[in-house]
Amino acid sequence: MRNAALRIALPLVLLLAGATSALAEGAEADFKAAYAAAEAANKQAGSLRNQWTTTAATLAAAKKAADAGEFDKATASAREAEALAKASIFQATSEKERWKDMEIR
Amino acid sequence: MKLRSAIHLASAALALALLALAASSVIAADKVDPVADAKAFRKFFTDKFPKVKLEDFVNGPYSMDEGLHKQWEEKEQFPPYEFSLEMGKEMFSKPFKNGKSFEDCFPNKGIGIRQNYPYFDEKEGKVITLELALNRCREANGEPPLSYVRDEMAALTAYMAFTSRGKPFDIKIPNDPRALQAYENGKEYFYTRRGQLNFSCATCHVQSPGERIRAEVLAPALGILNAMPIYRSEWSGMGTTSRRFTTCNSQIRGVPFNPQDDEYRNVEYYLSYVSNGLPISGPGARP
Amino acid sequence: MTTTGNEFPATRRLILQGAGAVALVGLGNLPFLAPVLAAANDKYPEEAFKAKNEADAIKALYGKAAEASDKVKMDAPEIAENGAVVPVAVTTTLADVTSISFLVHENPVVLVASYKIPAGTVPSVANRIKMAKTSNIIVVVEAGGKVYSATKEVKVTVGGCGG
Amino acid sequence: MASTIRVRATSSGETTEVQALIQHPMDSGFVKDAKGETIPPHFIQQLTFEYDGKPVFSADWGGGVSKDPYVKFAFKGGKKGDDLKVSWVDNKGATDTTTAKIQ
Repeated sequence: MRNAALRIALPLVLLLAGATSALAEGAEADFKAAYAAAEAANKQAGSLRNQWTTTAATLAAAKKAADAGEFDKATASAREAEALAKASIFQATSEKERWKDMEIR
Repeated sequence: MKLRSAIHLASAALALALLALAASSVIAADKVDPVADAKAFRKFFTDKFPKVKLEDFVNGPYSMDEGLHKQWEEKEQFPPYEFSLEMGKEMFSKPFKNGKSFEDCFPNKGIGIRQNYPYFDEKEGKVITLELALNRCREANGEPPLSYVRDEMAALTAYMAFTSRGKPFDIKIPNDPRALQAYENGKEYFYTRRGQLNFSCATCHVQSPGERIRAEVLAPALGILNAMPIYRSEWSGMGTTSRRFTTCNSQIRGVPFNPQDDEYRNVEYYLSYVSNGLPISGPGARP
Repeated sequence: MTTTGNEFPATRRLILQGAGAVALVGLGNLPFLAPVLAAANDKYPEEAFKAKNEADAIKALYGKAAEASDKVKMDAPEIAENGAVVPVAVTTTLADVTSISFLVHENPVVLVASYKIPAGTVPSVANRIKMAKTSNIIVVVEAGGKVYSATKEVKVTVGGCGG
Repeated sequence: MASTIRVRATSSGETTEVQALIQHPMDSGFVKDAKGETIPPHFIQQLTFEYDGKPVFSADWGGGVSKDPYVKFAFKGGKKGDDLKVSWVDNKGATDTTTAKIQ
């Protein structure tokens, strides 16, 4: 009985352990990808001389969550940072022409 | 949600921009004409605030609000920038290690010349602000540069402004395409929306002067630099033009540039030029 | 970026130098300073500055409660341009004024300043005070052994893209 | 180096109006710095104006008085050219004193 139980339980445990670590690795990889994308977008915003403070703050929050092992939260923050950076790029690009609408003439 | 508010702002701004576009019926004016700009700029403000005398625009929010004006008069009885002014006066003539002083770097020993800055240096092809000139003077004499946003720099410019009070801004654009370009770049910077709040300099200081943003009455862009540097109660201390620009940027959630980067020098050039003729009133005291 | 710092290093330096200067001539200064401060007041009213509400502070200062009087005139803004610097002045037509004090209801320390008015000094004071938030300002005048007050609300709002 | 005290005393013949501005942080002890640490209290506690050997005005201050404090008052008498002595002491025991000429 005991042996049989072990025989079933052990592989199960191994399997589970393997699955969670694979999951964790997947989450970390997701985070890394999301963070890299956000950083790249923010860098582009920087080359357009139009970074937002909120992008930097959200990137920092992502890094902090990742350091604490909370990869889901970190990935969400990184994606938000990327969206912010992209919005700042959009702003910089569209303002290249639109600023003239504001001008006093 | 931060992002959502950004999108809201962006769409609101877009709507505004479309409105503006429709209203101004798209005047095609690609030729840079600083003289016409300055005239239109001044007219915009004098039309918007017919009761404010032209020379009073240099007093910023105090020219727009009676309650504030009274508090200002009380402050000016013994203005909070007095200590800074005194420190600046002392620093200005104090010899560097090599025996020279700031006096040796400026025409007329630095007295009564604030209204000529910034100027366009045709040799270098760039705009030279007073703050930059002060640090260059130090470096030319083997002294380390001062922080552009701290008290010592504010004290020096306070003293230089004080000795120039009442003199009208006299910014020149030499006949050099690079000067015109610097001016135009400054203008673009002034009107370009940035930061997550999607504000340009003009959003606050052209469209809304005299109005309160949260509690503060916004200063009109016309004459805004004439009062620099300023003692702000908000800061409990003095601030240079550099400090004003960088904090404006972070307040609208934009990452500020380094003080005296091209953008800031150019926008100072533009803003000073369109305030030509208005008197230097610095150092100023502001809420 | 260090653009939003509130410090004013010059202040500190000046004060330290002031203190140093006093220390250098220390002995020479003491006989002069001590009698001035002693004659002026003798004692700093610690208790009044610890009071949590204006009634306690007034009691600690004057030993009695204040009554409202329209002979105490306060000049303060409706809206303070900044809570850090609120100009407030008081003047009175009351005779034999011996003291004038300023209190702010919502401040963590309600008593802000208390002035002694010797005979021959005009019963009128202007100063600049801090207010933590919108609050009543209470000015108290001690005259002829009685204590009078006037109250005014001043709105305080801070922040934003101003200046 | 300059004094921490600036005084303007002007005689109108009958009265002398006095304005003073003092350079002092006046930290109340309730404010936090950029790092979130409380700035310890540091404020002037007593300020005295003396004319002709007698105090004409004196202040007891708490941390609720503004940074770089300002005060204005007036006293009867006071001749042009006479001295007005001003001194302060803060909660850390630092002190400064100056003498101004009435104008």
